[in-house]
Amino acid sequence: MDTRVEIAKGVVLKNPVLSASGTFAYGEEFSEIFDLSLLGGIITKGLSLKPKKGNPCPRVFETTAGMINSIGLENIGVDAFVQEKLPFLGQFYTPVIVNFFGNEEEEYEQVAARLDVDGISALEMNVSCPNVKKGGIEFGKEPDILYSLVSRVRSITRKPLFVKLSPMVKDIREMALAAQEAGADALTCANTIPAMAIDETTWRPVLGNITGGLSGPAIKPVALKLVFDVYQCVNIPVIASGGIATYRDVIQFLLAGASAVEVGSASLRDPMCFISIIEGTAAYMKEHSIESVAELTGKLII
Amino acid sequence: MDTRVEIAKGVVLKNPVLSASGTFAYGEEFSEIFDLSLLGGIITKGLSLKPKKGNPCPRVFETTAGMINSIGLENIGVDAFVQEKLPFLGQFYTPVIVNFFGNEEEEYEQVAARLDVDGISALEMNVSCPNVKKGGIEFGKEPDILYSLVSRVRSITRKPLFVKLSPMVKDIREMALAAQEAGADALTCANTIPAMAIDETTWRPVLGNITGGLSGPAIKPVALKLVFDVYQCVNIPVIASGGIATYRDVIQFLLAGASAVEVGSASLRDPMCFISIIEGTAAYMKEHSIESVAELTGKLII
Amino acid sequence: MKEVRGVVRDNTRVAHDTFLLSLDCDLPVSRPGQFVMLQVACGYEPFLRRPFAILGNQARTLEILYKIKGHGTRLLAEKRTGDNVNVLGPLGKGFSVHDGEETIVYMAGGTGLPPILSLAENLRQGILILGVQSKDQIPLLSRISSLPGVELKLATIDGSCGRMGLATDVLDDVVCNVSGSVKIYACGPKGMLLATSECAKRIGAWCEVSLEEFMSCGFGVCTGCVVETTGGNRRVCREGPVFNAQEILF
Amino acid sequence: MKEVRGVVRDNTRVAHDTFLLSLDCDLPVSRPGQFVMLQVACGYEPFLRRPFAILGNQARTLEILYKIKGHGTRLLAEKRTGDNVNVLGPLGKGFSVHDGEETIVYMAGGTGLPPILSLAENLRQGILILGVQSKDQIPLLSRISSLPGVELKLATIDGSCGRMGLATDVLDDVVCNVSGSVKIYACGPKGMLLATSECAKRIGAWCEVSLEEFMSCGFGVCTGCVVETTGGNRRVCREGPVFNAQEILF
Ligand SMILES: Cc1cc2nc3c(=O)[nH]c(=O)nc-3n(C[C@H](O)[C@H](O)[C@H](O)COP(=O)(O)OP(=O)(O)OC[C@H]3O[C@@H](n4cnc5c(N)ncnc54)[C@H](O)[C@@H]3O)c2cc1C
Ligand SMILES: Cc1cc2nc3c(=O)[nH]c(=O)nc-3n(C[C@H](O)[C@H](O)[C@H](O)COP(=O)(O)OP(=O)(O)OC[C@H]3O[C@@H](n4cnc5c(N)ncnc54)[C@H](O)[C@@H]3O)c2cc1C
Ligand SMILES: Cc1cc2nc3c(=O)[nH]c(=O)nc-3n(C[C@H](O)[C@H](O)[C@H](O)COP(=O)(O)O)c2cc1C
Ligand SMILES: Cc1cc2nc3c(=O)[nH]c(=O)nc-3n(C[C@H](O)[C@H](O)[C@H](O)COP(=O)(O)O)c2cc1C
Ligand code: FES
Ligand code: FES
Repeated sequence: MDTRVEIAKGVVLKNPVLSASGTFAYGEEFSEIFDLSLLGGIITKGLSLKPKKGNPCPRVFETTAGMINSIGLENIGVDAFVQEKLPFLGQFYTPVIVNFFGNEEEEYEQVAARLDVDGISALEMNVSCPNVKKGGIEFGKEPDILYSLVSRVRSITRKPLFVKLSPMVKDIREMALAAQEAGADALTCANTIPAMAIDETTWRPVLGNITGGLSGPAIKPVALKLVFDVYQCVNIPVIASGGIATYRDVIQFLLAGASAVEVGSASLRDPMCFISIIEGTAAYMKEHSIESVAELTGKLII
Repeated sequence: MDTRVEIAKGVVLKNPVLSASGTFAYGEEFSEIFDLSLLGGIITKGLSLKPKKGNPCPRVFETTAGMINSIGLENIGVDAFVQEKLPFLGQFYTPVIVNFFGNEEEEYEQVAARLDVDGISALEMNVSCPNVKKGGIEFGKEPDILYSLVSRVRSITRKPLFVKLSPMVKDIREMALAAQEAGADALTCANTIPAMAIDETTWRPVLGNITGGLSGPAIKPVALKLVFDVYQCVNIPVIASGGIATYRDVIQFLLAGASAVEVGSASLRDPMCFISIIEGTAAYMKEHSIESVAELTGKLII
Repeated sequence: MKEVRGVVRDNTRVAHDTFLLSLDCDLPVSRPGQFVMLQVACGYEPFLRRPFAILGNQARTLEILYKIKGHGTRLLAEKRTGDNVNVLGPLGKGFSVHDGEETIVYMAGGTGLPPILSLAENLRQGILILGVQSKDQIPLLSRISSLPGVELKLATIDGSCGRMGLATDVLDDVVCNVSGSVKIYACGPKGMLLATSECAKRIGAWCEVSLEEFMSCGFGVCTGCVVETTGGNRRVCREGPVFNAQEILF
Repeated sequence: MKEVRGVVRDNTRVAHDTFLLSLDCDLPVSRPGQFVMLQVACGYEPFLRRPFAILGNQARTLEILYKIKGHGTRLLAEKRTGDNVNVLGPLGKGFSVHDGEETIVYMAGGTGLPPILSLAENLRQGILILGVQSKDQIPLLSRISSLPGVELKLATIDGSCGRMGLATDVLDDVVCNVSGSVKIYACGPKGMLLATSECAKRIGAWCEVSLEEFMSCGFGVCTGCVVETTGGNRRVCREGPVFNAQEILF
């Protein structure tokens, strides 16, 4: 039985369980409670060209079986990451995948260029950001805008490039195909779902930023459908994200078409869940005599 | 204090709480446990031209704080409704709003035409159906397709026409504007979110139809954001749908911009919740000296 | 159908994984085969109610016999005397009244026992065939075996009690030995219902089966629980759960 | 930081809506001002853990003093001896060590008492000013008032005990009467912290405040709990919850 999975050329995960971006910071805190080398891979907080301050507080609100966040992509910036955080992550025997974003195509290119350094196994592009040059419409909403963005970044970097899709689109398959055609090596499916919360006692939005993104178990059934749809139309690996909290979720997402999964919100409530998810997945595979992750990916019986 | 709200010309609800389509059948069952005249209004199960058998079982699956359904729009057909169900509903002192759909524009027109009878206060169009003539893309996914559909139905009926939007679109404001321009009198915001469930013990989808729609408290934060977005761009009333289960939810949706709300999944688990929601809403208004629903609608403080 | 408050009087294990719940509760009169939807959680875990056959409903006491299957039934088993359980019911149509001369045969398998036991306690005549995995899974054995007018026949898969094999094996024997016509009432796993229905057809017996389907509302509004019959889709919770076996397209 | 199992030894009401929880639990050594994240639910209601200051952490016993605010703390209050509570901690940075000559003044308001009490029990010197709504809301009064080396001064809004008014009113008096320099440690509502911080500035006292923010992770990975400081955003759960008052942009 082999839990390894090659998620892009040369990027071999020892198991299909990755940390999600934005719920793992740059790995330091989690390293205090378990050995990060146990993870399939680490995806770091999204980076921009310059350090970013993020949105006003409150930035997080708990909902039924989930949470809404409007962190606003606070991060230390790509240069500080490469200098201060990357050496630390290099200690662990697990691929480091760096999530990044920009406010315009040029910023994506510039960040990607600066991430073309040793110690980074792959890049994950967050395309759920407003394109400030195009009236603020998200890059991940229109196939042609996405195609153009991914193509440009593709030509800048030789690292494997993952594109993290927005869930709230007309047809995620169009977006998946656009990203694939533009040269993406894998697709992450998907980001948080736009949402908001209102306090009926104050008549105000709960979040400082008014709206945010919904994550956690509440959205799992939606993410499962998105992965299922995307898997059927592309021929590059799909990485699932949305509500994964147990090894059973992992198996379900693999069956739907994922080659690996990201764990986000669940690890905020329960940082050790990575270990039980990884062990549970291996135990399931052993119990069912499944030799490799490929024997699960997309093997839903219809 | 007056809980009444005029949701379209001549359609006055005695309170802003409506039953949602598909979770109230044609009213008979609920009438056994409370007086339907207490409701703000009744929205009936979606009707098609001919009776429809729906999807194979299982059709319903419970998820974390919600449920997925793939009923497949089983219904008795418009003629049987008008003959067998409408007279029954006529006994109650509450507006009857009839939900309907079609597989092509012509079917929408034909159903709408047959619903131009006494005893029906308004029509609610479900546009989350595949357009069989246009390769199966949902009517509610493209502004121009929606505009054309709503315009055609608009010219067929003189009843107030509500358009129930699909949540999973690129930008719900485009859809809302298209429906408004085509002559919709109100917008229901929104239908279930596409989702699926997989049984990792059988490797099969749980639902006979493979995929379905997610509803219930899990999706409330998403629906709230959709209502908020739509309210800001239209000048016709917005009716909220998605995860409403308590009077607090009602107040939150009114503040976000709704003029009325629909209660669906929550009433499957707790049929009497209509009463507590209606009473709770009135008590809230009284306690806060709010004279009318209009003093809440869209009054979010930002 | 009414929504009423139930207060736990007693909630005791009566067999492996099986509990007998008694609720103080003012449920309207019901008939054997009808059921209730119980709200097992205060919050949304699980979100929906759970359906259970009415075992007894007399003197303001509602009796439910249930087996632990998953989260909802586990929560139910944690209820203590004095706890509240919201009850919606009675729901569905029960078994048809028996007033003929036929020999009645009851078939019960697994969680199918409660409605059948309720009917047998009501009719007080006939032969009750109960199939289970093994002896320790038989709940309320003394209550069942002391039923006046009702003869109990057991079948266990592991042979630990009664005949080794399936309830339907016993049924085949029974119908051979009965003189005169037979009326069968059955509740249990789909396979058992199918075999029972085929046996009934073969011998020309009237046969009613009580079906189980996943139920989200339980009172007929969602059409989530339909079964295909010769007359089209029928809601198990409303037109059933009891159906004439020959109408079901298994 | 470790994730450890806690087993409830005791969970008792010690004032109006306030409980003292003792857990058998192998938490690493901690310092006053640090906190833990407790998993209050088995399922997802609520989804996230809840932060609580460490009142005591000795001899494998973790002490938490908490007030019922909403669903999570209500669930916590339902825990019985022997129940499990998962604990993540110790988290954050505690109060700075005091080794000077100053007079220490502790300011505690509302749920801000536990970290302050923990510090006072540790330092065993100074003046503790506690502000509450009314007398029946003071938990552990005998424990606080018998603290060796610590003088207790009470302020109640309704005047039912101690001075009528706010804790900060008492603070103003105290600082006037102290000869020599003062060091202030405070935890409580934002308004109280702001007033305390301004008083400290006025008299040139060193002042540390412990902040409360909604926390989703509690260990620094989500940046959901940031506060603006003179040095930019700081995570309350990681760089705090204790900060030098003059750095906070209230
Ligand atoms: C009309 C009717 C009467 C019933 N009467 C009884 C009774 O008297 N005693 C008794 O022990 N059980 C009875 N059942 C079955 C009982 O409803 C289920 O065992 C229970 O709902 C399981 O809930 P859970 O949360 O523990 O399991 P879950 O965690 O929801 O599921 C565990 C397993 O049980 C299955 N299941 C869940 N819900 C249902 C359901 N509504 N119907 C069928 N299978 C389900 C699931 O598919 C899964 O395999 C009846 C069911 C119906 C439809
Ligand atoms: C570092 C830190 C230490 C704390 N120490 C203690 C302590 O020792 N004793 C104690 O009684 N309380 C303490 N609190 C506050 C305690 O965490 C909250 O009262 C608790 O989380 C409320 O949970 P709930 O589910 O009961 O309330 P909810 O239903 O979640 O909310 C009820 C109300 O409490 C507010 N609230 C909820 N969560 C938090 C939070 N994490 N921080 C601040 N406000 C919140 C909500 O905005 C709401 O107004 C501390 C908070 C922090 C940040
Ligand atoms: C607090 C928080 C911060 C996040 N930050 C980022 C980010 O910087 N970049 C990104 O691509 N996704 C970000 N996400 C999205 C997650 O990576 C993940 O895709 C999403 O939360 C759904 O997964 P989950 O349900 O497992 O949390 C963030 C999510 C949360 C909850
Ligand atoms: C079982 C079921 C059947 C439904 N049938 C219809 C329908 O026929 N037409 C329609 O427009 N919406 C239908 N819906 C959607 C609901 O009307 C409602 O918009 C949605 O469930 C979200 O609200 P809720 O979270 O309150 O359930 C159905 C929903 C459920 C759960
Ligand atoms: S469960 Fe809803 S109709 Fe039967
Ligand atoms: S609560 Fe997550 S960083 Fe502080």
